[in-house]
Amino acid sequence: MSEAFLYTVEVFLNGLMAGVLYALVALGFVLIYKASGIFNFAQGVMALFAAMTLVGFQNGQVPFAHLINATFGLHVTNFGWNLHSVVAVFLTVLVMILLAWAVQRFVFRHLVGQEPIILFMATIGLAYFLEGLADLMWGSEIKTLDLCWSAGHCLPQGGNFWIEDMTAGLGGEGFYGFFIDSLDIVAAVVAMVLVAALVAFAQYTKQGRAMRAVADDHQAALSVGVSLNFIWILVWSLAGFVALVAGIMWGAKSGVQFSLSLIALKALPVLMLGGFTSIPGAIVGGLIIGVGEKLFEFLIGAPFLGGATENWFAYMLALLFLVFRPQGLFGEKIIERV
Amino acid sequence: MFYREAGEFRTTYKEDSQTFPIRFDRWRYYFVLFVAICVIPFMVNDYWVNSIFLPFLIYAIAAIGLNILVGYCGQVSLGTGGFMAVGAYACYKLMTAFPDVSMFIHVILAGVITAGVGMLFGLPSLRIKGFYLAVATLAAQFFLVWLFNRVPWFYNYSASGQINAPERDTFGILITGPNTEAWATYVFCLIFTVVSAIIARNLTRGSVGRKWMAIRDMDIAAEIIGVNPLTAKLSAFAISSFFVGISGALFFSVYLGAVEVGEAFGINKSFLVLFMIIIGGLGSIFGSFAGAAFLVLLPVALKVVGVDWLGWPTDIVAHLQLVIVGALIIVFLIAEPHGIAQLWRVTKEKLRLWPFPH
Amino acid sequence: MLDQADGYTTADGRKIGPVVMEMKNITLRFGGVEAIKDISFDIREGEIRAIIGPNGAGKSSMLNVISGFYVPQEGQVFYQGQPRPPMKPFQVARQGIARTFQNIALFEGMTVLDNVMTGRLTHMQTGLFWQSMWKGKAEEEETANREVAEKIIDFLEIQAIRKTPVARLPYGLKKRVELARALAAEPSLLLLDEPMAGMNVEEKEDMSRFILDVNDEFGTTIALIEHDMGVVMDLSDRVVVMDYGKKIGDGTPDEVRNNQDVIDAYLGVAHD
Amino acid sequence: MKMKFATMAVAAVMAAGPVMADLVFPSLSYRTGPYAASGIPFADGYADYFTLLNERDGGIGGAKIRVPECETGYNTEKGVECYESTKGEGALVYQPLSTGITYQLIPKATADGIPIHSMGYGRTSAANGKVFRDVFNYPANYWDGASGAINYLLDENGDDIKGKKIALVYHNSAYGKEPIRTLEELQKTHGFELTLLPVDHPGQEQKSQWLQIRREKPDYVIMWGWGVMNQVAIQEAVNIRYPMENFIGVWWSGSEADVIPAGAAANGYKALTFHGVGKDYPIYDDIQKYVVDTGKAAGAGDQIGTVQYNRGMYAAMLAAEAAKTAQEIHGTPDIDAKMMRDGMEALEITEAKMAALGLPNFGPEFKVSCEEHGGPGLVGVTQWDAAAGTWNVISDYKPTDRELISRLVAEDSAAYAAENNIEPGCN
Repeated sequence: MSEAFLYTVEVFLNGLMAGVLYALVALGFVLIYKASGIFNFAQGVMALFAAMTLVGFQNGQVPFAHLINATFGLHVTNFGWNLHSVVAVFLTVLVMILLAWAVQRFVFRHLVGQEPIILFMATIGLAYFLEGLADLMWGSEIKTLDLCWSAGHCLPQGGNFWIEDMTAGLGGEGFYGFFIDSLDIVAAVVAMVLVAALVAFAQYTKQGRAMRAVADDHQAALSVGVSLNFIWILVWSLAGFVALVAGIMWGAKSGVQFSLSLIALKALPVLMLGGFTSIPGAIVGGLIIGVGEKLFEFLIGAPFLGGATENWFAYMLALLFLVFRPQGLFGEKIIERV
Repeated sequence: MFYREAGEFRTTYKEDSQTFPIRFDRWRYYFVLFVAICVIPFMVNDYWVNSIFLPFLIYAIAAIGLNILVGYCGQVSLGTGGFMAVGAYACYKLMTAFPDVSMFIHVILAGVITAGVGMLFGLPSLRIKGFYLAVATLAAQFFLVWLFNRVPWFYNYSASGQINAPERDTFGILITGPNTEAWATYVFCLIFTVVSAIIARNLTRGSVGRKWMAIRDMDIAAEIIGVNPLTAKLSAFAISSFFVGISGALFFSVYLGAVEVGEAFGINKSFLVLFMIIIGGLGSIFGSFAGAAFLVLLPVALKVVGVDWLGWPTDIVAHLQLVIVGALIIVFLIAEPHGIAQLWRVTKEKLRLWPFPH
Repeated sequence: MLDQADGYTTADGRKIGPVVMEMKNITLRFGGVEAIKDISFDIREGEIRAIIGPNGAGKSSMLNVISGFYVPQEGQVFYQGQPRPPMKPFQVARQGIARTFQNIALFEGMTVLDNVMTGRLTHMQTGLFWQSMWKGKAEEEETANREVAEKIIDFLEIQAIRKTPVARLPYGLKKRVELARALAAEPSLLLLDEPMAGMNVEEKEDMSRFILDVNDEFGTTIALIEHDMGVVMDLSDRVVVMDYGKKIGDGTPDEVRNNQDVIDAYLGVAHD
Repeated sequence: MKMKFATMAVAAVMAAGPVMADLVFPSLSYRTGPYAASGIPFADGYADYFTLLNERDGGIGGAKIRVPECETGYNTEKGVECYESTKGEGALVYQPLSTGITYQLIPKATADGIPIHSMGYGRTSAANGKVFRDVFNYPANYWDGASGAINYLLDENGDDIKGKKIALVYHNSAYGKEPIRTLEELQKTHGFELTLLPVDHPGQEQKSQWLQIRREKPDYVIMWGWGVMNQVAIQEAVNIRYPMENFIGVWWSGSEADVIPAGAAANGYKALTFHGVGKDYPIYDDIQKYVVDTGKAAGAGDQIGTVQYNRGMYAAMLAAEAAKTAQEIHGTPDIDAKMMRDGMEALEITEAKMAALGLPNFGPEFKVSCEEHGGPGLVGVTQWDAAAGTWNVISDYKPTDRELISRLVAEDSAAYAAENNIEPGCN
């Protein structure tokens, strides 16, 4: 096999892996949009908030330490313990549920029945608020995220040597085998488990069915006794959980810091492609975007256009796709009526 | 007490369709204009012009532009930063290519060029709607920024890709470059802002404005009563981009003097201008001003209070700023989803009847 | 083939002119479903033409074909004697065909006056540049068209709510405003999609009066869809009856009333 | 438009700022935003050094020092606001720590007659003092960095890097593009192959770039990164098992925060520097005694001794020395921005001076002149020792290709002078 072909395959595989991570972020958007019609701009910041909270718990940081110190002239920074990752994750999930409740109670309960654009704006406000809050609570320096379930068993980093060794023979002397990031593999597995769990939850549990009912028709669901309030807290909690997972995966890659919130921008073309309401759409859309942008950068962007094309190419791809197929990947053909 | 329409009779349709049909409003408008033109230029210093008035005036133009597109025509756009960049780079190329031409011409031409680019990126709006369109406009945002960063011709092959505004004048008065007088840049931007507002007002009260609003409120019905969606949407994109381009040109040449495309015209700029019109009020020219003022003044005010008066560490103030702006957006939405402009309208309606509301 | 010179006189003595619009063998499909099957009929100048039929008969689809919103797969539309090429809805509107909608399609963010003024859009030609100047051409045009709009507003007796945002109006008034918007276009053919749906008796009477007055005073040709049989029989000069996308009757109200197919399909069997 | 009344009212209050007799060194810092991790230690170091002078020496030449801090968030607009709001307080010199803001301030500050010191960043051609009279970028600039990196590689390879493949991974912005022209020129002389790999802000996704590196196997990778881009790049380099000792970052890509996330695998990563690293200097005893123990440390006080902290301190030290020089020249402790400029232009840093300050061999010796605002451009190399958690200097300050750089500086500054009608020359 020629090396050009092998390299293309490698880029393709890495695109798939990147796509899974995009899909993971997009999933959070879809969950909330489906159940409440809210385009949650704060999803990326929620990932940042969740990851910072997790690291804060792990390292025993005192929340709002800087503010407290500045106000009262104290010097507290640390409780002096290191929490086990599993405990920290559990606590973070609790915080995200609390956040979901607060968001519902203090924001969206007062905005029931508003136009989508207003709700969208509210989430932008929420994004600002959370970003400031996260920084105030945990400080804005870069933090390292190591998630370990037991001593020595942490989230892996680096290329997967097994795959490299297995595939090194495919090419010639200079070919090292396919490079695939172990963390990406873990992320892909986690994403798949997460999606399966969400689907199972939606299909087989009472709350899940209620959630789907709300997604279909608010009024009808209300009339059969589903508590909208509860469902919305539920989906915000789920979205918070997805944000935590996304935050862990991205945070382990690049450290936990401000820019983590920008991963939301990676999810938007995925949403365009897959639709705001479709979970399979988010997954397939993510894969298409991931593969598309990596292949474009490899085949056209880097050699001919000077590189760094990934940011806009994802959007252009989604845009072109939508121009020719406005209903998105899985939508049915739109018949307009008056 | 003074705010009354009783006793004011409008006997022609012309009188009825003027911008400020109530006399008191009209007076106040002339008064504000008078202060802006005849008083402020003699009082301002560098700080007030460069930190408050220039950003306010320039953002107000961008907000008016975006409001035409989003508030009047209902096409949500997140490409404002990219279009501002088009205006800035067009202005830069014009300034360096034709050094002897007046800045007025350059800025207006930059707007025209941006209008063309805006129309091009407006084409997908014929097929894509709502949030999908909003996300699609991000394609314009990212692509344009990449393009200006990538192609050296746009920044005259300078080493770093920064563009710097050389000294240029209009009618012999320096408008750009470091040696400008504060009042000159202020007046230059003020003229553009006021004229933009008047043009926007004229367009939105006439037939093209109704076309836009018809498309916004119900595009299918609009088409059936005779609005060509292609021309209506593209004209909205063109006019909107024209204003946004002008603001981009001013932003670069008069206000900052040097920009780097990714930093100055990144995605954050698009969001910022969108926030302005939503906080100010969609579909309202006054709202564009109010929103721009709010988001330009609030951080400065918070900084003054937090750092200068209370002496808090700057990072805490910066974080608190985010928290407060976020909370205020939410509180605003809950209290009045249609922005400051609506708040203002409601107050006026009450005032009209005050002190006898029944 | 089209008998342009032809015409007739109604029972109340109005002179009905030649054929304005003719639908020939129209068939419209959505995917596999045939909404309209091979229907032909005509509308004559000055007449009030009704299209009736049970729910799902394809009446609204028919109206949508006339206003250019749906393009039929088969058949040909003739307008003023000429075969009409496939057109966009706004082009149809510019030919002088205006309409109202079954589910009110007013522009909710605008005032009543602005809504009525949108009906004048097909008559307003001033370019963007002059509009941005306002003074001069644009203002002249605005005033001239405002006069027409105000006349319609007077005619439909909605002066009092002129400056009210449409969203605040009750249902019955919204229907009237929608009619005003359509009339403001000074159409040669006016299509009304269930103008009286959801109204009480009094409102229906008002609306009937307006429809008759419009026809009478402006000589506007009207095609309407309506469920209320009493109203239809009183108002219209000729009636097309549709059922399951097929035409099952066509003629004066009396003729239709006595048509056995119609009685079976509509009046007798499925009266709603 | 209505808002203006309110602002006018505030204006009256604001405009009347008191005239201070203090020496004012505004700190345009960023403790928030995408680059906070680098901005915090720099700002801490800058503030702490002046605090030390105040506490220990009672200021500079008897005049107290004030360091008003203004948060820019690495945002040019806020930078302008900060500049405008602080310049009225009698600011002596600005150090914006952002290339974007520096470009922004160069014309403004020139017009206002306030010097700018962009140390190791900003507009490189500002080294030409004949054109940029109020801008200083000693002791080294980006082009020195590029040349220094190549010189180091030449040293490593016995002065021959012909045919070697060198990849430049750079932040796709004005800052990141700075070294390209120099490297392209050096490519002609030394005959290496240069590959350019831009990374878009913020740089969280670099898989494509590093896969390309893995495919093309360059002998060396040079990085011009900032913020999160640094950690991700180092992590990705670790991931593809790129030999760390062949990976060299510019001085903005060589702080603790950049390498620690990658853990032990980052061991051996190299970075350029123009000042000393680590806490092994006598001055730290004083900082502990006069600043930390008295509770006056800036920020959280947990950054002391990091690379960026040292750099902030170095910037403050150079500013303080320039102020001293200015006081000597003009014979008054109460200097203004104009005098400060003179002080900066006459600044001379000697080993004796540094040793006296408790910073022996902390930076290169140099002397500023009107013609040369850029210093000697001596560049050293440091290496990360992951086990010890320290940066170690492995190559002392060495000269760069000044001939080439002077030519490039002359070209670029001439273009600027022509564009802005500046008559080059020394007063």
